[in-house]
Amino acid sequence: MGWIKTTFHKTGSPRWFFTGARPWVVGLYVFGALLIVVGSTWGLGFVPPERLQGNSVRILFIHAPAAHLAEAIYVSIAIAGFVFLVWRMKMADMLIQAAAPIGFVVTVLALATGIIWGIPTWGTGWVWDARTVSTLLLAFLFFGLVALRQAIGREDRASRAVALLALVGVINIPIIKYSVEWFTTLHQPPSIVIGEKPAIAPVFLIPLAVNVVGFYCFVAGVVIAALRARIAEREAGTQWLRDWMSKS
Amino acid sequence: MRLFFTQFRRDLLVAVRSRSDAANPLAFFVLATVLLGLGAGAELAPGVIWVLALFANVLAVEGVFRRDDDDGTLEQLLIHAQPLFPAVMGKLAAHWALSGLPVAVLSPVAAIMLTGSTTGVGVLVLTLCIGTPALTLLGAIGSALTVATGRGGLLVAVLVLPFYVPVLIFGASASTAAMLGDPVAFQLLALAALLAASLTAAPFAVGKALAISQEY
Amino acid sequence: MRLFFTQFRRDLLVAVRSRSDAANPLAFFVLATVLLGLGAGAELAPGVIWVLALFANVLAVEGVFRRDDDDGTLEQLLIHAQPLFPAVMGKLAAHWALSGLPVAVLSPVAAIMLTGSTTGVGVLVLTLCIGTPALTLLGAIGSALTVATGRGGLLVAVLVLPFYVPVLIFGASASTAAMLGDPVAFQLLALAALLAASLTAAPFAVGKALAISQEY
Amino acid sequence: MEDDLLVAENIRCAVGDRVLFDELSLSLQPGELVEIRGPNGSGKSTLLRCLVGLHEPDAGEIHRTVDSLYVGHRSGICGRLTPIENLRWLAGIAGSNADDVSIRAALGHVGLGDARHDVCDSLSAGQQRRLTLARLLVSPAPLWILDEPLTALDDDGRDLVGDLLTRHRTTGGAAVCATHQALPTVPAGTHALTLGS
Amino acid sequence: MEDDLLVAENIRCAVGDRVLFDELSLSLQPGELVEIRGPNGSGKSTLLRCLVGLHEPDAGEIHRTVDSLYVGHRSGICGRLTPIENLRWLAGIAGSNADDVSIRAALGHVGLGDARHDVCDSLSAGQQRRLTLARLLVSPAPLWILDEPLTALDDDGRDLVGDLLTRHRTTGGAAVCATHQALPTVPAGTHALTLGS
Ligand code: HEM
Ligand SMILES: Nc1ncnc2c1ncn2[C@@H]1O[C@H](COP(=O)(O)OP(=O)(O)OP(=O)(O)O)[C@@H](O)[C@H]1O
Ligand SMILES: Nc1ncnc2c1ncn2[C@@H]1O[C@H](COP(=O)(O)OP(=O)(O)OP(=O)(O)O)[C@@H](O)[C@H]1O
Ligand SMILES: [Mg+2]
Ligand SMILES: [Mg+2]
Repeated sequence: MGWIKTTFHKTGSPRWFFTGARPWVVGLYVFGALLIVVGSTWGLGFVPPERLQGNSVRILFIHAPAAHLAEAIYVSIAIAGFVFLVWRMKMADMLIQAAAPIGFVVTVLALATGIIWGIPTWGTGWVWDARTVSTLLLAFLFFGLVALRQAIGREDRASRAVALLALVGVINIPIIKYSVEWFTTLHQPPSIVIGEKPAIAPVFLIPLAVNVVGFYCFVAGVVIAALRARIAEREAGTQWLRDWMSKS
Repeated sequence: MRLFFTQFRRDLLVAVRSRSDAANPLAFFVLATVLLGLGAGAELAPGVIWVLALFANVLAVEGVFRRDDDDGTLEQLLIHAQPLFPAVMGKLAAHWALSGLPVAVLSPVAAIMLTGSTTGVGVLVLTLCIGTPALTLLGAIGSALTVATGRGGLLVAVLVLPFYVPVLIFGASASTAAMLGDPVAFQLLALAALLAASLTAAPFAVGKALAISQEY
Repeated sequence: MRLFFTQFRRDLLVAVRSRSDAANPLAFFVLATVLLGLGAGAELAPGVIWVLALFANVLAVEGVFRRDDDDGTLEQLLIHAQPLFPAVMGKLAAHWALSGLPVAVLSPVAAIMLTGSTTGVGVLVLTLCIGTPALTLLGAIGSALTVATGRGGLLVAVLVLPFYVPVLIFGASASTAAMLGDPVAFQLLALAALLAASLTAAPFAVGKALAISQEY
Repeated sequence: MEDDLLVAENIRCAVGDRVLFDELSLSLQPGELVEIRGPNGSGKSTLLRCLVGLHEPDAGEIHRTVDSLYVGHRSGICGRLTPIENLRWLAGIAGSNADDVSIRAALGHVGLGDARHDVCDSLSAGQQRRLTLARLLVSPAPLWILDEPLTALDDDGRDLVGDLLTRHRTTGGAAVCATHQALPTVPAGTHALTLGS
Repeated sequence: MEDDLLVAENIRCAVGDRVLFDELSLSLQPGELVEIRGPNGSGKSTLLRCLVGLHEPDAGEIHRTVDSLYVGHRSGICGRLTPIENLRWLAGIAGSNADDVSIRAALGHVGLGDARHDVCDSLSAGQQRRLTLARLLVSPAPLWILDEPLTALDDDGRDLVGDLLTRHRTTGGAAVCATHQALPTVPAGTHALTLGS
């Protein structure tokens, strides 16, 4: 069990993270970019046009990874919120701060690609169903985290308020999920059912999986880089940072 | 209970003193009904009334702590009210009595104006009576979180939107179902569950957020 | 002009400082779209979008003088700005640039979300661009009148509703007509006339109301 | 010591990089008055907010054993209510059992007897400050934390603050007081603490 | 007289039934300072608001021939902006042509040199009052109307107000000043006006 404690403390130390994580950023960038290039070229260039949707299906390779990733980012933020409120770990706060805007962008990307995709396939950019609505709400949750922090301004106070919001937000996630799903079943079902996993042919699935992993890695790289930037900002003037700067 | 009633009575009194403020959520509700009737014209779904009630509620709740923060009475409340919980509840109860309740009472009129029908109006009122206190409680969290910003306003609405949506969904779908003559028990249960959940969780989140708001 | 730009720049700066505030009328617009879409579900008339834009505008304008009154900068403005007229215009211009304008720009998205169609979207944007400044000007009168009460809020909306109605009617009917492919020239002219009228009358009414607000 | 009403140990507050105070210790016994002095922006108000629990110090600990009353830069008065209503509310949340008679007496004592039914928004700056003093009379607490209590008061008001403090201390109370002006009466047991010099 | 900067003739203000002042006349010539005194609630602030044109007296007339600067109970500072931005705005609407150099000099003079890029919300009570004094430096006007300018200021701040007033008066300015505390320097040409006694 000792190693858990050590890891916890180490990850909690901005200094350890800052110095240790640099190779990771580069690695994740390179690896993620590589996968995205492979997956996208494959998906965009070599996958046959879909029977019903034609070439518009190709946007799937951006849309689906973005949508999955957005959810994953929120879950990590909520965990960080809990950690910050309970243990007052500064790193957790900085993670929220670094990841929230990125989460927002990724969610907007999922929404935008969904809308673009919807225009040829559904004949309209928007339908009111469980997936679209919960994605939209996710965007609002991210936006709220960013907006609240900006609005409060003062760092300590903002950190705690934002962590509280992130935590209360996560209680909300299952509630949203269920209510929104019931809501569609209470109404008439949407006229076009979005493709579900089994319905996707392997030709689509493999490049999609490659792209999903690529997105995850690349965005993880972005988040870590943003986190390091935050650390550099907050720890500016400390001795270890100055030492490190002069070394590198 | 003493704390609850002290705060409840005070807040009602403040509202009565500023008479038009007290009438405001209601006035907004009426006004929005009129504007929607004018702008949209055609017959609207009963869900629209739920949306209007929700707006009236959130627009009122966003400022529930602001004036108290400006004049320093919030400071005093945090120092003296031990525990804070009943005082917060008293505040929110007074607030709901002046925003959610009158809107629920008046909603049949709006329903008739906008949908042109009286079917299911009873269920509409019932859902509003269960749903609006939940909205007030949830909205208060956002309001408390933004006290420190000195603004609130629409930021509150944006922060708590994801929390409102479940309430809205069940409330609106129950009202729609009632109008069509469908069963509504499930939605009512869900609404009650949401109310119970917010009654337990919200006051503590609000208290915590208020304490944070006084630091800098 | 110097007064206009001094005030315009300051108010933009204040809004930028409180970044999320600046995004708020827009956020409300998006939020209202979402809630209506959820609550009402069915396809809605384009007039509803006009109603939403109107709400976003009035809810933003109601507080346009409040903070300035609280901190005493309004006092200073009244003492120093001679004439008051350009400074008030600068204030309202900054306000509109952050509330009416972005809503007009984003209205196509809301139109697609709520009505599921893109016909007549151009006219919708055009009517909003002409109509929302008129709303801001009219709303500012109500806002200025209620400064002294220390409240405003929904009271403003109630006070200026009668002034909004004409703007809403022409705006909404033009948007609806455009969606159906009918001619809209008359409504657009009427909107332009309303804008011209409020441009001439409103700043003076606002100035007068502000001066009164400082007396007791 | 045993009968300390308040003990602050090695507390520290900083704004950004600037340390307002550090390793500051303070304890208050019945009858004591600590006067906090220091130039503008030196952290007096911040210290008082720490003592009363509104602000959390960055380091150090504060033990409060008794109830306290706080009069800060913000008045804590609702402008829509009358002085009587304001005091009634405060007595309610502070759990003191002041009745209307004692509230009225307190208002008379601070010179607001005539204004007791006006809404507070229409009181002058000094009258509002006097109302904050009336709070000290209606909900008795052994510890007073006062932030510039002389603000906006006339000469008579200043004497009033002096009297209140003296009476409070002779009945076993203690006070911490941030001020720029000399407090009217300075009996034995007064310590001065100067920040930021 | 010809060079009167301000003349008030027989003005009268009442709140409800209570007459605050009546038949009050006042004129100000360059170099003069009128100190308004009186107990809390006697109408000092109301008189000043009349003089500067914010409040209309119930009777009598006020002639203003020159620009005036007013520092009231409310600060006139936007808490979201920095001191520099606040002063820049004020110079803009007052039509003075203060550039950034003189604004910075004014801030340095009132002791806010270091805080000039903080938003005003995060300034202490006294620092905010100091910013209101900086206004007096950036947009020069022959007439100053000051309502309790010493509020929340430390000793150094009080001397600053004294200096400012003296300099203003020797360069042909005049001032009306409501105050409860004695103003630091009282050269010749100072009149006292006591209300409500
Ligand atoms: C604005 C509109 C849209 C939104 C907000 C949206 C949202 C989402 C979300 C949240 C997911 C991830 C689901 C999960 O985690 O299991 C997803 C996946 C997906 N979406 Fe969309 N979507 C939109 C439009 C569309 C359209 C128009 C299509 C095609 C007709 C589409 C097809 C898909 C497919 C095929 C997947 C992958 C399925 C999977 O991985 O389980 N989406 N979308
Ligand atoms: N906004 C207001 N509305 C109604 N009455 C007011 C208002 N402000 C002040 N008054 C009344 O006018 C009277 C004089 O107030 P004023 O503020 O001029 O007093 P003051 O001499 O400045 O007192 P202080 O020394 O406390 O600042 C007060 O008794 C008060 O009741
Ligand atoms: N709300 C706030 N947010 C951020 N910083 C603040 C805030 N309030 C005060 N400060 C900072 O803390 C420092 C100390 O402020 P504080 O109010 O404690 O001073 P003070 O000694 O009470 O001064 P004064 O005599 O002017 O009242 C100030 O320099 C200010 O910059
Ligand atoms: Mg202070
Ligand atoms: Mg006064």
